[in-house]
Amino acid sequence: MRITCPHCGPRGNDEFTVLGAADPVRPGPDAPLAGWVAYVHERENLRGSHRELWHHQAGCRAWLVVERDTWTHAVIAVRAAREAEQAP
Amino acid sequence: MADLAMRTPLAGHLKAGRHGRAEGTPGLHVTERGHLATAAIALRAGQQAALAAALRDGFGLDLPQRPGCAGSGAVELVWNGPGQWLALDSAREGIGRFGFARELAARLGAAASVTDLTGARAVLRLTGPAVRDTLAKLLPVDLHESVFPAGAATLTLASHIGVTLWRPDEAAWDIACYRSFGESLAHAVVEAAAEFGCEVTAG
Amino acid sequence: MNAPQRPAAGPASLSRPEAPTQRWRLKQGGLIDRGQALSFRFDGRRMTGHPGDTLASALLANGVHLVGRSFKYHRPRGILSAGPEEPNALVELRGGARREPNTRATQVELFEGLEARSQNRWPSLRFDLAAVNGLAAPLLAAGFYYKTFMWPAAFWEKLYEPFIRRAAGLGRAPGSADPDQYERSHLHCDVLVVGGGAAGLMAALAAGRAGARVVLLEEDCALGGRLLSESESVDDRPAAEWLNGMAAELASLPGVRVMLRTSAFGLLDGGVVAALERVSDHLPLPPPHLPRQRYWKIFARRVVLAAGAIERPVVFGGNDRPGVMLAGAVRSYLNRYAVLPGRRAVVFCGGDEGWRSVADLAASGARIEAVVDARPEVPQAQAQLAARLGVRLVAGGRVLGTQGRSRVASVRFADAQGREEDVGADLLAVSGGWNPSLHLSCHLGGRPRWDERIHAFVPGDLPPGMGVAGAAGGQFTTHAALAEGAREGVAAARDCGFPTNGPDIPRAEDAPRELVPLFHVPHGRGKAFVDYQHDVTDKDVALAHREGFRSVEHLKRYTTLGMATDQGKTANVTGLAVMANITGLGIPGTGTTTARPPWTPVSIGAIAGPHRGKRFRPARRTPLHDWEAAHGASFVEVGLWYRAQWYARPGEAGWRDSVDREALAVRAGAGVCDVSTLGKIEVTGPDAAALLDLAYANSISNLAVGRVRYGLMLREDGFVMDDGTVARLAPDRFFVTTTTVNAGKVMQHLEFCHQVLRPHLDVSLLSVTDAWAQVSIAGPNARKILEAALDPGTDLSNAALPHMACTEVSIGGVPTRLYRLSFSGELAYELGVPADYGEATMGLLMERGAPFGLTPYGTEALGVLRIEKGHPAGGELNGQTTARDLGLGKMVSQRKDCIGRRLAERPALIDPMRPVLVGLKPADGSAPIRAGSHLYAPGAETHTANGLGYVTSACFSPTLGHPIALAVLADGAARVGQRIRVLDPVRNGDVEAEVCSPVFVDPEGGRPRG
Amino acid sequence: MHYSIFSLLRNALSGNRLWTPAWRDPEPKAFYDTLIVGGGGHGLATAYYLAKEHGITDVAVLEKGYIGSGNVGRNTTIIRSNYLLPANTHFYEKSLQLWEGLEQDINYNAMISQRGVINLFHSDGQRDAFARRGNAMRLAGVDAELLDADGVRALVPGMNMNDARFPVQGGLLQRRGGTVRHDAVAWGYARAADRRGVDILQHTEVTGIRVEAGRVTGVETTRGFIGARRVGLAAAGNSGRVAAMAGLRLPIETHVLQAFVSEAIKPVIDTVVTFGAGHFYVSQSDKGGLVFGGDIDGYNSYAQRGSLPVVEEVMECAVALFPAFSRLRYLRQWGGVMDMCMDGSPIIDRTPVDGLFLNCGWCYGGFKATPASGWCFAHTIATGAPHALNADFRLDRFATGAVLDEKGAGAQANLH
Ligand SMILES: Cc1cc2nc3c(=O)[nH]c(=O)nc-3n(C[C@H](O)[C@H](O)[C@H](O)COP(=O)(O)OP(=O)(O)OC[C@H]3O[C@@H](n4cnc5c(N)ncnc54)[C@H](O)[C@@H]3O)c2cc1C
Ligand SMILES: NC(=O)c1ccc[n+]([C@@H]2O[C@H](COP(=O)([O-])OP(=O)(O)OC[C@H]3O[C@@H](n4cnc5c(N)ncnc54)[C@H](O)[C@@H]3O)[C@@H](O)[C@H]2O)c1
Ligand SMILES: Cc1cc2nc3c(=O)[nH]c(=O)nc-3n(C[C@H](O)[C@H](O)[C@H](O)COP(=O)(O)O)c2cc1C
Ligand SMILES: [Zn+2]
Repeated sequence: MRITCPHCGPRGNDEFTVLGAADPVRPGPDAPLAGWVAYVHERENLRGSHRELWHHQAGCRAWLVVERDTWTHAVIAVRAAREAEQAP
Repeated sequence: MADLAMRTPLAGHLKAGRHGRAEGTPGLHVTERGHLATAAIALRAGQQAALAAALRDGFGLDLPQRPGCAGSGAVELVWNGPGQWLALDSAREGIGRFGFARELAARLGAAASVTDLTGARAVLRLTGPAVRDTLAKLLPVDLHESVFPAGAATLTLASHIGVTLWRPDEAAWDIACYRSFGESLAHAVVEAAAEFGCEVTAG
Repeated sequence: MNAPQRPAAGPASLSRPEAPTQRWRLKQGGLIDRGQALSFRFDGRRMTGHPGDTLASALLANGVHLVGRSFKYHRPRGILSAGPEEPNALVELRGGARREPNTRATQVELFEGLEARSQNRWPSLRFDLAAVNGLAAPLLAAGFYYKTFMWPAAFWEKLYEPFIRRAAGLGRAPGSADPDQYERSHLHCDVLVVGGGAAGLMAALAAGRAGARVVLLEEDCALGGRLLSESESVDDRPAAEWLNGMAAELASLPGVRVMLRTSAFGLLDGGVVAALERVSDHLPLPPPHLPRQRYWKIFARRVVLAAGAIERPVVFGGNDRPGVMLAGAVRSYLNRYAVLPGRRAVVFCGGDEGWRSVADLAASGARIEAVVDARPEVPQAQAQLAARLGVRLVAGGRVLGTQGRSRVASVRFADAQGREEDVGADLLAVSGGWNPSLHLSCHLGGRPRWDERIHAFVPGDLPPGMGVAGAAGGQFTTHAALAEGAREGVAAARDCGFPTNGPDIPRAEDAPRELVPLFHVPHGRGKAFVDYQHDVTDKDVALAHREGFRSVEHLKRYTTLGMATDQGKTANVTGLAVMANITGLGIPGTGTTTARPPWTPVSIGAIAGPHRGKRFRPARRTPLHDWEAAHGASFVEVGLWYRAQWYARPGEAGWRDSVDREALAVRAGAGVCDVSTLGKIEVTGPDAAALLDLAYANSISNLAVGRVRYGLMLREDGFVMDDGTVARLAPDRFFVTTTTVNAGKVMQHLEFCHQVLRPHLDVSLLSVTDAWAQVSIAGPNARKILEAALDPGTDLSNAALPHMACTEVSIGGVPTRLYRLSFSGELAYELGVPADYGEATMGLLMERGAPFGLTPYGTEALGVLRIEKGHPAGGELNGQTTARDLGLGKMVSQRKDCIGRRLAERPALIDPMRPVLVGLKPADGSAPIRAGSHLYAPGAETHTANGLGYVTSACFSPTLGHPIALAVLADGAARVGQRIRVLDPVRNGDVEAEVCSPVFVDPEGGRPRG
Repeated sequence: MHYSIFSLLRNALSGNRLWTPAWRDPEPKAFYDTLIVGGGGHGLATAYYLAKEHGITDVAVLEKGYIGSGNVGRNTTIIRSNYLLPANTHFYEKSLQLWEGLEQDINYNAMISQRGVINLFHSDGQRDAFARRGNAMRLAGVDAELLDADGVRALVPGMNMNDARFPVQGGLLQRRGGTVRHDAVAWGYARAADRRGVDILQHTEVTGIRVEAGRVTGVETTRGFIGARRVGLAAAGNSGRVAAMAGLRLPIETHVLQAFVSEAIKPVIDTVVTFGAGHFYVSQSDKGGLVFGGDIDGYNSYAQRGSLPVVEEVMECAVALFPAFSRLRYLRQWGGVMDMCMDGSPIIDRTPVDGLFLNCGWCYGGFKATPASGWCFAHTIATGAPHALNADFRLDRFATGAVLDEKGAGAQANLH
């Protein structure tokens, strides 16, 4: 698999580690426990286009939001997580 | 006050002399850049322009915005991730090197955080006709002139070791890793160059 | 070097006299060098061949047709093919540590001194006792083993299985470590061409001339593909001449790289092509400084698949007898290797293809006994050829069987009317059509498409970036291969930004090919093999059908069709055809199995490359490593690090002596320990404290500059992740440490917290682990030693540098950091020296510390000291413990958001009966307690449900003079002072212990503050 | 037809013409008492035990591909019960016991081979963790032995133990562990279930789950709607997708695990060996191929194939541990997609939907679980309540915190 890091260019997936789905949003500290349980554990686990968090661990060390097809393994889009989040 | 001898990261790990194929001119020359003053520069929020200006004014350096390197006199900058650079100074010596980070910090002020990394990296200088073929055995990045010209830099894995590779000029290729990995990287480089013949000179 | 050099056909007297053994060698032609003889051995018998030979061609030149035994029935087997599809001619190549089992003789280039042995036979190839299996064949039909061997149950492992295992398997693995070297390498290009036949060459030429970066891979040792084996001309020149011209031009193009002996074996996600280069396999030994093989990862923007096609055998009785050979292979042996595979031949085909062999055999002086063409109407050209050669033509015929002991002696066929007849023959050339080598087009999930025109599968939807040319796409004329190659080369170059019109297409044969489907001759004489190597017959396919294993995947798995080392290159499609015939579904309706990497088997060692033995993983060494080695340290692997474990001294009987001495030295005087491997992270920026407040369970923002705090990190699920220290060097600068093994994980986690959870924070993270040689100086004399070593003027008094404070000092002018913190429970400091000066500092400390008894200590003593103090480490931080479990519950701040706080509140994690950290000491004062033991109430039944906890760490405490341990124990606090049973059945341990506080030494904690 | 040496002989004498299909290929009925979704090992075993243990035979197994097309047909065949946590130890031990009598029970030789499973350790910390696990096993009545380096050397020849980057210090051995011929498990259960009246419906993909008033009433399939009183989900790597049809979101991610097989060679290793200093394990099949694998690829995937980094790591480990394997060749690589659970342990439970039952979360270790999983799931479906053996495999354990995290890896699916 090749992920095109927005900073470093296309790299093999051995340079990255994957955390998992990018969509779950961390609840506020006082949100009900059920929300926290869901955030940490429950996954949509899509077949098809899936947004994920990848870390360019052996490169620029950016956390990336990678949109990838879990069925074809095609990489659809890659953005730096920090920029993705900071965008207004 | 005690007088402490310094030891470069690869001292004892890089044997000077000819390795691998003994006939003909060596394909690869290796030396350690073991005496660099080294510092990390971390950009502070919103200070991009200020940092670039301070480096230009203070050192005559063009801050690489993407993977790349820049040099001016004895000072070099190598991109080391978004908002992070390695700064190297080859002019200072011995404990004088610890002044480099201090000077940087003073000149960059609020534009960046500076951390002294002197001695934290093992750095090899590679030259010779077989540099590309040697490096191809170690790392997956395209090193073709059209893609990786002088002034280019990259962060990647070489033989399972995280490295920074940059081309300060046409002839030279510098590769750095964490100091602790130095022996393994040096071994991998010399081994990969064996078929071309490899000449190691003391740095 | 790229193209075959047809050896100049000089007068015979000039070349060395032909070795008398090569009686089947043609006097002329071929791409072999008759001027040089190579001697080799097969099953001990000495023979000769020539450069340019494969082992198979050299064996045939010496009249050797019987080369192996089949998997199940141990049938005699010969050479079927001349390429990678070979199912039969598998040998053990070389010997000793270099033995290579199951090596295809058809792909082994002959070299001087080559040694090969037949395999899977006993006592000898000619007389193999296990051939009696053939008699029991009806019993041993597909899947027989699922139906028997069930009684008595215990006999399976003892009797049946060992017998089956010994009988199965082919060659023998080498008995010792592989002595050769292997390499990995990477290639980047615009256009990658797989296959150097007519199509691939044109593709490479077109793209190369356009200026693209081109790589061409050819599995064979020469360019040309089928052209090497056919008596064809290209551009009105003999094909070999044209090939030489092509090779020369490709070599002259700067952007083109041609790699011979290199197979593309897999197409992987992201378009990566994995390839294997056999650098030295054609030589007796790898030359100095060269590997045996090199594994390439190739990153190409476009791939042109020009891998050619593979001929299919036909399923008929006795089709496995040595002497039965693919018609195209016959031409390879005749034209390329100058070997006559038989003197009296029968040709069996379903189309024009086989007739080329008729012509070439005749031209080489063989007698054609008959041509059995399945077509009722044979085209005029072929009929005329038969007439001209005086060959008997059996139109609409079928071969029914073969006879002969270990080689074909006669062939039985039936004509269109069903009249049967035997003819004497020693060669039966068979052609059932060709299957495109489309494997690489399927590795990413592409499904092939059935093409009625050629009765074969062709590539279906192609993976992104791939084009197909020539026989690989089902275009079987040389002209089509050349034209499609050029077309695909042009298209690929254009896609990469190199527009071009492409080269002119050379003239070449373009005769239309006619073919009737010819897969199976039912009801023949003797066993009719579908998969030769796995001994799968047409009857097995029928049986699978009868038992309901009708889908192709069930057929494959039930009969093992296509699962041998050749992966069914010659078997899969015929197998489908036989099944499709029974079900009546037709081949497209039957479907096909999945082609997966590798295209041909790849040695495990090639992929491992140089990462083996001691170099399996890179090593990390601290700046003090050599100093430690010089001072007698034994090293232990901790993650990738080597750490000094203890320093043995003369007279010490074992490691325990050393460790006890070191630990006592710390408690009595002082010790120095290398802690450089601890993860060290510099956190800078105005929001550094805010980030650390999120990441650590306890508050960091209220830490004063110049102070250090113990920090506890949780995972988001509420369990403990890591611990360490946090030093505040400036309002916007922290220095944090992690455990050695978790350093990478913590760094990544902090980056996650920043970049993903708190992207707006202005903070930077930098690993500074390798910047510092860090040592712990611990013991009552620590301060005195430092005062003696540090540059004058440093105030180390409690007032200036209290416990849990830090400051900048210098040694020999080197800026150095000093943190007053203690893991050992003694007065202790950690000294961080820039790595370049670590070794010198160590020398200085030892010199200045000598009067105070400064003793280097290793990780074992470090472990003893921390267990004596009850500090959690590896055994306690096992990912299953919470802060509460470790007695650190109060550290989790309730006043702020931090990672892990909420889920740590889940009911099961605050259950008061959860095991918590306690200390243990042996009830009898001496019995050792071992980590991993389980805890039970004395007298309780020792089943799982009564388990109360387990021992997390244990050691002998030299300070106390008896064993101690840390454990987690249900209701632990309430049990202090009580007895507990410590069970360690895997080491026969069963002792009683007393539960105590986990802090064994200095429970008031006064010493570090002293 | 009953399988035995006699039926083999009788067939041998009559040209193997008497054999009949191993299972029928029936048309789906409009309604079944119980539907099992997924014709893998677990689904088929569940159907078998529903019929055998609970007399429930109005059952159909719905399989979208062919029987065994999922992980039961692509796993590395290892069985063992060397687990640490009591819930797992007892459950997997039940499974091992069922394996031990399986062939006679279902009249199918699945080549259960108790050749021993050894997990190597390379450090003191690993040794302590294995000791803890071995002790847990022994205290649960399961066999376990902690071997030192010499013990390991005697058991498995040909390993590089000393001159290694990570020398082998010892291993945890379970002699009753071993291998089972994977496809035979699917076929054997299918045949045995069929013989008890279960309908096995291949090429029948479930595309929807019908729920009315909080109760399941049947499933939509590619062959039409099939009604049912109870539905059990055993879709392994597709669990998340199938459960979503009933509105459930699971603590599961689907990941790919690769496996490899070498060319067949004469016997070289008699034990299942797991490396402790990298991701690699190996055994030798009866056919002679080395069957080996490593870690999951680490990213969500429904494609039954993996990528190169794992291939490389596995081969490196293979050679590091067995230097003579360097010259052997691998002939095929493939992948399977598995239901990686957030704590690495399975779920066999009811669901919030009446009549809908869930069996999932088997990660890369569910093959060995097949008999006990089927047995417990059948019990749970038949009685409406979990058996003691699967009582801890609850769906709500992530909310309560009673997680079953063998390795302490935390709530990240790809770390288990
Ligand atoms: C490479 C590999 C190696 C492994 N090695 C081992 C090992 O050595 N030991 C071990 O214990 N475990 C191992 N495992 C794990 C083990 O194979 C699985 O945990 C186990 O097989 C899962 O249960 P199953 O057999 O029921 O799954 P599967 O065989 O996957 O069955 C699930 C079935 O559900 C079907 N299905 C899915 N969706 C639908 C739908 N909508 N409609 C109808 N049918 C559907 C699928 O087609 C599939 O056939 C390994 C797994 C892999 C991939
Ligand atoms: N008459 C027929 O029915 C018939 C059938 C098939 C082929 N042909 C002849 O074959 C030729 C077709 O030319 P072509 O170029 O398409 O095929 P080719 O067979 O001539 O060349 C294909 C080349 O690809 C190489 N190769 C295959 N797989 C490889 C891999 N994975 N990695 C590296 N190399 C690999 C082979 O070694 C071979 O040299 C023509 O000469 C044609 O006449 C004829
Ligand atoms: C234990 C085991 C052993 C296998 N042995 C072989 C083998 O000897 N030859 C072979 O071609 N495939 C072998 N396979 C792999 C199968 O051919 C196939 O790749 C696998 O079952 C996955 O199916 P798929 O490739 O059709 O997707 C084996 C698979 C398993 C699970
Ligand atoms: Zn990057």
